[in-house]
Amino acid sequence: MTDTAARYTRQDYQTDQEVRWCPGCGDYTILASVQNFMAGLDVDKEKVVFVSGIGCAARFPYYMNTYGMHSIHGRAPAIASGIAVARPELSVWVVTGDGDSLSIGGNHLIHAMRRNVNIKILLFNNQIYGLTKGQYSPTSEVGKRTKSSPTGSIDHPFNPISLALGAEASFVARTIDMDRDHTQEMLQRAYDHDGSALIEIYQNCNVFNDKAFIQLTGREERELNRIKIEHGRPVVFGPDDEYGVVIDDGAARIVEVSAVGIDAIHVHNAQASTPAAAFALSRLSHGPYGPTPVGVFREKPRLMYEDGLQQQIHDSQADRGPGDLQALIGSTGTWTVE
Amino acid sequence: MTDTAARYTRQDYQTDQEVRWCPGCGDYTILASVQNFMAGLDVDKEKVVFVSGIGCAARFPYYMNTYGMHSIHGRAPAIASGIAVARPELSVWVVTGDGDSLSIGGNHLIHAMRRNVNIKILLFNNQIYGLTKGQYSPTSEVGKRTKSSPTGSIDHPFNPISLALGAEASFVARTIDMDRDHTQEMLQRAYDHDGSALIEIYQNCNVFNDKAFIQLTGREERELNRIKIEHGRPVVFGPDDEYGVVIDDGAARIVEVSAVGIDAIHVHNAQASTPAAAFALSRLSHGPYGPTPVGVFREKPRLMYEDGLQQQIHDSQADRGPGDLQALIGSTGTWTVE
Amino acid sequence: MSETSTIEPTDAEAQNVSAVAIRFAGDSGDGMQVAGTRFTEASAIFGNDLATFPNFPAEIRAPAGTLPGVSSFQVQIADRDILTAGDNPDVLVAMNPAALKANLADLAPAGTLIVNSDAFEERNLAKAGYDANPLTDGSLDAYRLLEVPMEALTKEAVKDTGLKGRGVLRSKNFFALGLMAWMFDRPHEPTLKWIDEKFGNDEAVRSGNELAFKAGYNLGETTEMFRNTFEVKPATLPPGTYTTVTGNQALAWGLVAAAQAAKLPLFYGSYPITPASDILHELAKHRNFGVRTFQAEDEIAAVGAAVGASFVGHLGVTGTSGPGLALKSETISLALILELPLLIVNVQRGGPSTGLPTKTEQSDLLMVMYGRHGESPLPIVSISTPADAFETTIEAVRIALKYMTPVILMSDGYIATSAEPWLLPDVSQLPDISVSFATETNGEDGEFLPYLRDPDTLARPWAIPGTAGLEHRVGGLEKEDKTGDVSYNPLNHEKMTILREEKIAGIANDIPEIEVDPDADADLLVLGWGSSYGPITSGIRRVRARGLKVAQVHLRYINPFPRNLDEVLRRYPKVLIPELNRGQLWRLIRSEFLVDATSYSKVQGQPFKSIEIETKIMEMLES
Amino acid sequence: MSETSTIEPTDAEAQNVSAVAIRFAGDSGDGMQVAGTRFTEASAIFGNDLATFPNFPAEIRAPAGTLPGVSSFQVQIADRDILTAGDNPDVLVAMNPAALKANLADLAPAGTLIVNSDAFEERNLAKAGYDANPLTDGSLDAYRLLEVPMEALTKEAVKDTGLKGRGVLRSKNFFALGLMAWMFDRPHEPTLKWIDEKFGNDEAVRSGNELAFKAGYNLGETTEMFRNTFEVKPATLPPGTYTTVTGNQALAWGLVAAAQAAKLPLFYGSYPITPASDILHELAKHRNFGVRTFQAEDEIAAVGAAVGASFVGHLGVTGTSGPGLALKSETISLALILELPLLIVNVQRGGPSTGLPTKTEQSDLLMVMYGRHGESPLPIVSISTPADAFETTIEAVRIALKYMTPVILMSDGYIATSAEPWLLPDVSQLPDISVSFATETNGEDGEFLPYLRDPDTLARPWAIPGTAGLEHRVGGLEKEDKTGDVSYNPLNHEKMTILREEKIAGIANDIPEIEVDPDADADLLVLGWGSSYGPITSGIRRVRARGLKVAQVHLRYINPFPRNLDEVLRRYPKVLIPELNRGQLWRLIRSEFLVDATSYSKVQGQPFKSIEIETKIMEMLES
Ligand SMILES: Cc1ncc(C[n+]2csc(CCOP(=O)(O)OP(=O)(O)O)c2C)c(N)n1
Ligand SMILES: Cc1ncc(C[n+]2csc(CCOP(=O)(O)OP(=O)(O)O)c2C)c(N)n1
Ligand code: SF4
Ligand code: SF4
Ligand SMILES: [Mg+2]
Ligand SMILES: [Mg+2]
Repeated sequence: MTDTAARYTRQDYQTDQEVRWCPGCGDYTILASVQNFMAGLDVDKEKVVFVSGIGCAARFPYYMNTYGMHSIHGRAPAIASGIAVARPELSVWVVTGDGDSLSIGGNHLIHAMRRNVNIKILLFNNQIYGLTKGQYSPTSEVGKRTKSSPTGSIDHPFNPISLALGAEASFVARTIDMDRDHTQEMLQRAYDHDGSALIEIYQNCNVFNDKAFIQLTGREERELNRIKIEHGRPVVFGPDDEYGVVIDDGAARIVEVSAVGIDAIHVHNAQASTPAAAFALSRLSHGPYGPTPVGVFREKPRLMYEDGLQQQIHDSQADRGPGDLQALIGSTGTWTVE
Repeated sequence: MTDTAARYTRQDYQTDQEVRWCPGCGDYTILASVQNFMAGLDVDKEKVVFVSGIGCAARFPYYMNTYGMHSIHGRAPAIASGIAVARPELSVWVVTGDGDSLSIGGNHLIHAMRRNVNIKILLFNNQIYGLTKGQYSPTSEVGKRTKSSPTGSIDHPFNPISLALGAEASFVARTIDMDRDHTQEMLQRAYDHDGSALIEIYQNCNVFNDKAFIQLTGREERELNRIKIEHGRPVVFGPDDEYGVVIDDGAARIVEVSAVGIDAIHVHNAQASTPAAAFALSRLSHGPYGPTPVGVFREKPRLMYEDGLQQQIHDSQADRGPGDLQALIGSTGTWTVE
Repeated sequence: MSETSTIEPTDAEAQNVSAVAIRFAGDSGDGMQVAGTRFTEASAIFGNDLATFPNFPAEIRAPAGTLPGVSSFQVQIADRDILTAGDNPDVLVAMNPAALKANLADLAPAGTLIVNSDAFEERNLAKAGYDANPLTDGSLDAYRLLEVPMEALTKEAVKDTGLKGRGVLRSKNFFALGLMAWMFDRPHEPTLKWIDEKFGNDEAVRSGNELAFKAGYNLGETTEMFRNTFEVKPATLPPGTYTTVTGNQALAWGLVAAAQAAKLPLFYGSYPITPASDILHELAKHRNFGVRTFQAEDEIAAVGAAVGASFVGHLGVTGTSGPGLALKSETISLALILELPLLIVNVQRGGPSTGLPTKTEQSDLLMVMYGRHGESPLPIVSISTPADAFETTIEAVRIALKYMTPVILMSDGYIATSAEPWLLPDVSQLPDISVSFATETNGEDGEFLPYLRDPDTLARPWAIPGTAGLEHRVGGLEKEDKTGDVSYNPLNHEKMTILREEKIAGIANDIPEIEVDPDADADLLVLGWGSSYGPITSGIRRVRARGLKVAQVHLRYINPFPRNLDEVLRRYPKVLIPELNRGQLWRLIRSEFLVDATSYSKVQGQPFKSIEIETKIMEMLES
Repeated sequence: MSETSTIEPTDAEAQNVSAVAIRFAGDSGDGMQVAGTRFTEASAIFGNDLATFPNFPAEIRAPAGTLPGVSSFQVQIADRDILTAGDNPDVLVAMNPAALKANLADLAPAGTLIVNSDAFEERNLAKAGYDANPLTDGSLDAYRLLEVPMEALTKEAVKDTGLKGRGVLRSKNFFALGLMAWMFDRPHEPTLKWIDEKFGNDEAVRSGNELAFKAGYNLGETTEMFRNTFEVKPATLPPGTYTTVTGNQALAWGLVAAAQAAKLPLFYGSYPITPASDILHELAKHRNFGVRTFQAEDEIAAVGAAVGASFVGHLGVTGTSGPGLALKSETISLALILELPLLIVNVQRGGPSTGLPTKTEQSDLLMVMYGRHGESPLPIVSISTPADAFETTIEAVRIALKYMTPVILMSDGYIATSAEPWLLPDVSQLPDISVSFATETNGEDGEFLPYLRDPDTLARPWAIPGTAGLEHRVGGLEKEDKTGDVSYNPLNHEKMTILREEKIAGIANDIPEIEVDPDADADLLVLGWGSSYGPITSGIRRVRARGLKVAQVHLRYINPFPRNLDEVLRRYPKVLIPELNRGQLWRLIRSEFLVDATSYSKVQGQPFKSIEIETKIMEMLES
């Protein structure tokens, strides 16, 4: 990613605004990953647009020296859809939190997925409402005690990957703030994909939900818990790849590779004709509490909304010629008074 | 369902309001099924509440002689959640259309599913906006020409079953307006389930989208296309059960039973620990255009939201006694002026 | 066919009248909107001035034959400039007992009543709630009743077409239309041509409709059943080419025209809602104009997408009705602080809540003025008639672009669905409302200041993605003057609040002063807005016809008001403000000018009748 | 510790003052809110009257040491009844250069400035944007500057506790608090007790805080570094038991109390938003009261769930701030036409859009009055001070239940987060506001008519699920009078529109008339609402202290207005309306009464200062 021939440096993507997240917040790491990644892309900086909603994560556009909009809570996918549909040549990115995208903005998120508008959605999942000072979110675990759930949350959380796959997403991935290389790889894959892309990024909120992802980031735990899934490869993990995933009768489960033999291990296919196996993988974990898949779950291009629209404009002009306004207003029949 | 010992007759559930759907509309059939079903239930009529949004389907409460609310577009699941959480002893039903529940109301729908509030959602899917006279909906097929898509829709549709499963639904089923017995069976199963339940009902809108479900209702086609799924049974269909479904590597596909042998056929488990196989089944069809599963995809109880809340109230009262208002307002420290 | 004999010929002469209003009424399934529209078209081509008022049934098709299922279409044709579809129809065509029952009260005294007598049998009478048959119980004696067995005659007419079952009777609207064509001497060609075009690919239906139409016409002519026909001469309209447009159509075309005049692509984000949906439907047809319609998942997404499109340099437009507008208000407030151009169309309907979705009302004015949190002033522009929608839409877009602001364009159900003749403009003469995007930095140190304002308009620059060097961020938090950076500075917030306010207030200098419709020495000024233009104006004409003086002002601009409105209001001892609400403009006028105007309120889901206006004015003049 | 020697003792006497305002300012991480709250608590227990004003930084924690990260807490303590936290602090404690920079301008002339001198090193000075060290460049000469090396002293104090690293300096807020406790002779016990309770399970932290507090106190006492201390005698408040409450707390408790007084379970549907979230947090603690809190997916669901709860007989309440209220408006309109009781709490903040989320403003008044489509009047009740929230909340609930209507209860960020002493009511004396659900049919033919109204209140019956024989359907379409069936009848729509309007207007007969605060023969009436009560009242006191006459009215009821408001307004030649907006109540008063009042507007995200009110009044009196 730090290709020396790159047109831009990371600094080109930094703004003069002071970064105002809490010291230690995972958002810093993600910002660095995104800036690094962007610098290495061969895209004109002025063609890049970042749109966000409201939340800590949503400050992101202020720190990216591109065009940007810090919009309102939950609506970024809708606004970004308008941008991408109007100007398909732009590179449109959404930054959103778990509350922003899955609570108030859930509907726009799933509709953006199904329409396959060419927007790349970075969902910073810290399993908490950071900006409003620590209420539980739609990804918080049952029983979580927060300001708004002092006796423990009774809301069963979403699994954002499952939700996106159920909503017809054409690209879904998961990564972790601390793993910059993997984050950048996911960004690249999302960028390369034709259509909407969702990347769930596990992000540590060290103030209101510290160590939520320790199973995946802790020095001791991570090797045992990160299941890196890669297209075309058997799904194995552990320090010596001693664990693996099989899918039996539709459902995925973890096995010791030695017990079943490597040939029984599921080979991940992110481009399968149906998202069913990807969905099965997404059910291996429900939150970062044990072995959890990271990587690209699905990457299956289909017609982008804006291409369909452009095509209709093109066909219609080919058929009927570019619009003739004078003819239009007379099109339903006229008569003349002399 | 027409048990003679029943407390109520279908007439008890009819109101004095003239039913105002277009003649021939599938909504009539569903109304009859629901009224029949309700009459056979051992539940006090006055404890039944029907809530709807806006749309043709949403007129439903006016025709049910129970408590009812014809609310606003898309919001019925939210309102019904308030009802069920406040008064868990009521039997709460939502009637909604594909636009009402999946377009404007998509967010409330998925959140009701994940919270597992005890509401039963009947989604009348006619793949069109009926009330507003025929625009395409989130379940309309790509290419559909309607008033708002005269050159063909470019929106990839949702699969409501997949969406609900991705949203953590604990009960999901599909049925068809014309099949009254099956509809009533699904209603019963939803009623018996502890938690939120979604029944997608394919409903013919003979005015704006006639024959959309002909593959599943036509005399000739239906035998070949209705895949009735039943818990604990192999998934087979066809006039002589000659077709069946296998799940390989996570994905479901249709086979000739004779080619693979009955033992290879997937045995449906609506109560599996993960919804992955149910999801795989939901991907067998994307709309009613060929072999399409109907029946209960998933039926897996878990803690109901309102039970969790009741428990907290109970525990808190057991711990701290019923609230003492005078103590509460003095709880942060007081001082006395003599 | 014995019943025809009950029709008493009364008069053999064509009665020459200046204006006549005809209402077609029947079951929703009876094709009354089609019959009315065809009659209108023929009359337009004949050269009458005209105005229509379609009245739809409740949203859902009720069972045939019931009152809620009644649909009607009224059209007034005249030999002079008219403004409404008429208060009370002179002729009522009733296809069944329910249609009779629902519409009879409106029929003018001694009006002509033409009924499809075949439909007056027991079941239908019961469905409509008649105990006795009104055709025989003498209850219609005050009218000129003409009973026509339309069903039997239609059956007869189409018997060789191959039409079967229900198909046979579907042509009966054309039978009725044929009868009316004879009665008012309308040209045949437009209707026959339309039938050919519409049903060309189904010969049975095509010929059935044609034969029914002719049978209806011939019945009139050959049986001399109606000895007196009406003759309404062509109106002497200004010369030119005309079409008939509904408000929704003219508004949609106005958007296409505004985009061309602005040299911008048009982006329309919307979610279907009565009575605004037809704007979406119309625009969706015009992909060849480069129009992008986006049917969003809800109204919030619709306006959000339009804001996104505006941010990147499209003409972002969103349209809806009251309930949808309520949902959009948070996002509109974002567009306001972003200071992006955006057009928000509100086609009002009866409220509150779902209210009366198919009926007209003007009760969203205070909402569009004040229905946003914080201090959030926006321009409001209002359409007065169907044809006026074209020009007013372009004007609203002009303001949005020039002042970098969302603008609210008000229409209503009456404007949206009714039609009037429109003298087609020469589109090459449309105003140039194009804007220039920022291309250069504007700060002293070579930086780009997205909130550095034009000193005249106070508009900020519009720098769109793709422009190298002008990369910048905008957002909903209060912004620092000039830089647009987030600022929590107290005085800056006040400054920005006042700047946003002054920008909108300043538009008053860029819109025409009010010209009062004559009668400057009148005692009474009638101030109106929106679709009441027709009824108010014709009410005033009636009063003036009595030799009395009344002044009239009809507002296109509601925020800001025209700069001389204060002075104009003070010229007249009495000010009357008729509105289809409980006095919303009246409240604005009171609070803005401390003028003790009189509110005349009607909240019935129906337009004013000119006679209501006339009566109210007379009462004011006499008091 | 040579720096301590720079502190010049000036005066050995305790200065006896009537009121003093102290502001604690530091980095967000410095614990200034805690220090201020503890100081407040001790002062309350000591017996002073007091008022606080917490001022939070921008929403996101900025990097330590920068201006946006500064957090402050101001408290005024007095020996008499006071109403605000004071315009300008007499004493400013600044924990770092940024805190100094952000707050210095407010410090009273010749005020006392206590700085944590350890923090004034190069990096921090640069972060705050100081070129030179203000402690040494003479720029603070006009103040009484006391430099205290708080970090070094705190380190020293806690050295044996086992605290390490960052933990050590975390106690420095208690050091500062100790210093202030000495300076104002505050009792130790409340603070020490609180430290014990709060940190009891972490001995190092507990003892660290205790030792730091004592060290601060001792520094004052033993070094005689501040020779002059201030003595603020206890206030002579009415006898009784007091607590200090913030507005959000009192409002939440008011809801619990209202539910008890109404004998209904409380259902609170909400979505977190600053500054309303603490109501949710507070209520969520009280499951043992049977309180059901429901954190919804968004504001629309929050109000929807509350409407559902109301439909089935709970006290449905929803709370939010401006952006959330905008989203709720469509559903509120539903509740309005359903005529269900519902309380909607709006804690206002700076707008438009996301605006200034942590700052106060009164700019949602016109939105709550008019921000719904259609004709949709609702009662508006407004809170004036933190403690007033309790009673006003109960009153708002009373109206909702008695009139079967949604009611909007207005608060704002200042009320929500600031605190004042509250004489605890005897809850056994709360009014009985219970309602009876319908249990019997009410129609002449034994049917149930859900819209048959009480002739006095015009309220409809509340029949809840579970009641056999009263099954009925309600909905958002216009309803027929009495039956509540869907009705498209024009006259019925008008009737229902007017009935809904009259029902709300009639509440005027059920609320107290205005009693004007003395000075009936004044020339000027000051009319206010909401949190400006404190500053307006103390501004008026200052004017009266000059021997001048001013009358005062502060509104609790904004819609409908008290029935004698018109007459009261006309008693005074001049009316001044100070508001933290651009004149929203002013507009309502003009439009309602045609009274040419003067608007005094401030839109800076900050409350009025009493001196601003005083100055404005003097200007009005002199003109
Ligand atoms: C309409 C509206 N409702 C509520 C809020 C308050 N609010 C701002 S951000 C937020 C949630 C933030 O959580 P998340 O999206 O997870 O972002 P994070 O701060 O954790 O990055 C809420 C509730 C708002 N700004 N607007
Ligand atoms: C806020 C709002 N937006 C739009 C509408 C208009 N509207 C009413 S129903 C409907 C869609 C109906 O489609 P569906 O839910 O599929 O129900 P159906 O009529 O097909 O049964 C729409 C767009 C509305 N009533 N309210
Ligand atoms: S509150 Fe949490 S998410 Fe927000 S900036 Fe601080 S650490 Fe990051
Ligand atoms: S429009 Fe379609 S869905 Fe609606 S009532 Fe008619 S047939 Fe049924
Ligand atoms: Mg979060
Ligand atoms: Mg539908």
